[in-house]
Amino acid sequence: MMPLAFDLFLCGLVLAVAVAAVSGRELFGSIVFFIVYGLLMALAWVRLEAVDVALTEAAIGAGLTGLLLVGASARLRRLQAPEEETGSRKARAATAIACLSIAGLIGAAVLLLDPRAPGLAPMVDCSLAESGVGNPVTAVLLNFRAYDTLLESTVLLVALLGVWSLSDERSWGGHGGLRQYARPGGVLATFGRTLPAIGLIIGVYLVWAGSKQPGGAFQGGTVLAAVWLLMAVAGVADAPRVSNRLLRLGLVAGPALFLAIGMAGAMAGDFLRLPPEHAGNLILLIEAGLTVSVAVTLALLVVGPPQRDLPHGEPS
Amino acid sequence: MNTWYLGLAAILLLSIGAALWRVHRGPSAADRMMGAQLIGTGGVAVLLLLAAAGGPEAAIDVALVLGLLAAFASVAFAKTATRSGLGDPESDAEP
Amino acid sequence: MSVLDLITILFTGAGTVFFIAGTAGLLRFPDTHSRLHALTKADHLGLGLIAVGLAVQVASPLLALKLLLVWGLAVLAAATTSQLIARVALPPHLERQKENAGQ
Amino acid sequence: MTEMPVSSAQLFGLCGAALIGIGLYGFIAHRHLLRRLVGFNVIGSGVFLLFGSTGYRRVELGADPVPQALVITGVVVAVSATALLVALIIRLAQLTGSARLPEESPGGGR
Repeated sequence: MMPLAFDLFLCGLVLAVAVAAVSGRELFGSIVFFIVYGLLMALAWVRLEAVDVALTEAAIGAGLTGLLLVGASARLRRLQAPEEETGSRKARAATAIACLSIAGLIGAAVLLLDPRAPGLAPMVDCSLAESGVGNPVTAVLLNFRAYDTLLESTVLLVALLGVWSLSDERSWGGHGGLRQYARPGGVLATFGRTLPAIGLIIGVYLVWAGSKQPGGAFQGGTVLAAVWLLMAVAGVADAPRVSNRLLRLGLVAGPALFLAIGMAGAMAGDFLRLPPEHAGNLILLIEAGLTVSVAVTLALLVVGPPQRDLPHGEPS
Repeated sequence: MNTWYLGLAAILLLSIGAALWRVHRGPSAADRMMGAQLIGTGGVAVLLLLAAAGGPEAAIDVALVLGLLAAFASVAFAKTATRSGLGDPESDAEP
Repeated sequence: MSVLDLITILFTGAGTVFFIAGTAGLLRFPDTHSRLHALTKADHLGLGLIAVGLAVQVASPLLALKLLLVWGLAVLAAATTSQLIARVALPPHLERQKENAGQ
Repeated sequence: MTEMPVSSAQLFGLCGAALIGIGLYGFIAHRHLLRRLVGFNVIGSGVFLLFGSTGYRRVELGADPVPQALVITGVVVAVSATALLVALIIRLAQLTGSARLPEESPGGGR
């Protein structure tokens, strides 16, 4: 009884926060609610025993999304983009009713699902021994459905190209984002120097743990990206120039390594098939590459298009 | 023991729900951010309790990640409150 | 019930009480800075007591260390953000003291 | 748990369905593109939660790893799409001075 009551309460909280995030009158409040929403989602995933997802959600929701949206709302305010509210009361009511009925239909579909369906868990368990890792989620990500993961890492790169293509011509080759400042010896600078060491350990730990227990390249990479962003924000390290060779190598290392191993499999007969006797080591190798690429790509995505370094750092 | 942990976790959720009111009301952006900060710490505590209450042990790792990143949104917010958006709220000197 | 269980119940219960007190302060106190004062109690003491209460129960010392690391991170985060938020929320007539205080 | 009128999996599934509706409302009802982006993300996480809950129907078998893996992929792709959209919105605001689509601005765009 108690667990169900807890879940019921958690769901209620999630829904309340979601409503506040989409319907609040003020943009900043809505963004803060969305950050809280990410945190509650991480709790929900833990309740569903999907700790791998919870780790991803925690790292992205609490770290990256907050940084991204808070920064975006401030820049829009500086650009004096007016914040207005809109739509007649009637139109909003009609929209609400339509959305409510869609949610109702999907909810009915949820209740119609066979509650005893075993899903794919037994199948994964059967083949887990030959996947090379002990964490079934990592096995699915990097072995059984490696296709998805390979394409996903490519999607990240494409998104980054999209962001970079928004810089104007004169800024091309500049630093991602503008140079940040922190008072030397101040709280911000101290925080920016203390936390990265711990963050580095936690990020690497998550990747290393990912073969046996929840964790992996995406979780670890996201944590590392967030730590790097913190260093940039605290003025400890400038974001590198986008023309930096080493940076570009980091961006493609993971997908390239992944693809190379996949092609080697193709030579042996089957694209992306990992031979069971080497699977464990190969997965570790791919994960190491992916961690670097995911970390660098996500960090640069959040930093935004390259900017010309302005003499006084005033945003254009 | 599990019931005790889960009960405490539920009480903490309740207090998170109450803190939402401060995020909603503000009045200043700093107030909203403080509400989010308290909710973040509360979430970490709930995760620790869930791990203890027979939940997945790796929930502690989630708490670890949340704790690590707990200050990020507030730091970003403090930055944006400076004149150029790139400075340090502790100092008027700008880059 | 063993002594350890009693300690756990005592510590986790007290931690929760601090959380509730912190939330009540956040809701009831009249201005931003006094609310901040309430908030840091929950961060430091609330989570700390809960972490200690749970740490005496776990089997491996590594896990206990992890619990304390979680608390340490929260303290670091709370100390940093409360300082930064306090600066941001500084009323305009105190703005000029910033430079002096910053030295 | 099986004697309960709803299981935890169904509960979170219903929650996901409601989130899709809430997010859709935010996506349609707002003109400000950043607000729409928040709505878009709520829809996405609703879909993820619904999908993830289907993998938790047989608790005794453990959580199904396949939906989990796909959701992890989805969450990371969603954040990269969000970052791209944020960059687009800021660029639009730099060019037009408004964070709305030109055809939805009061003056019909500048």
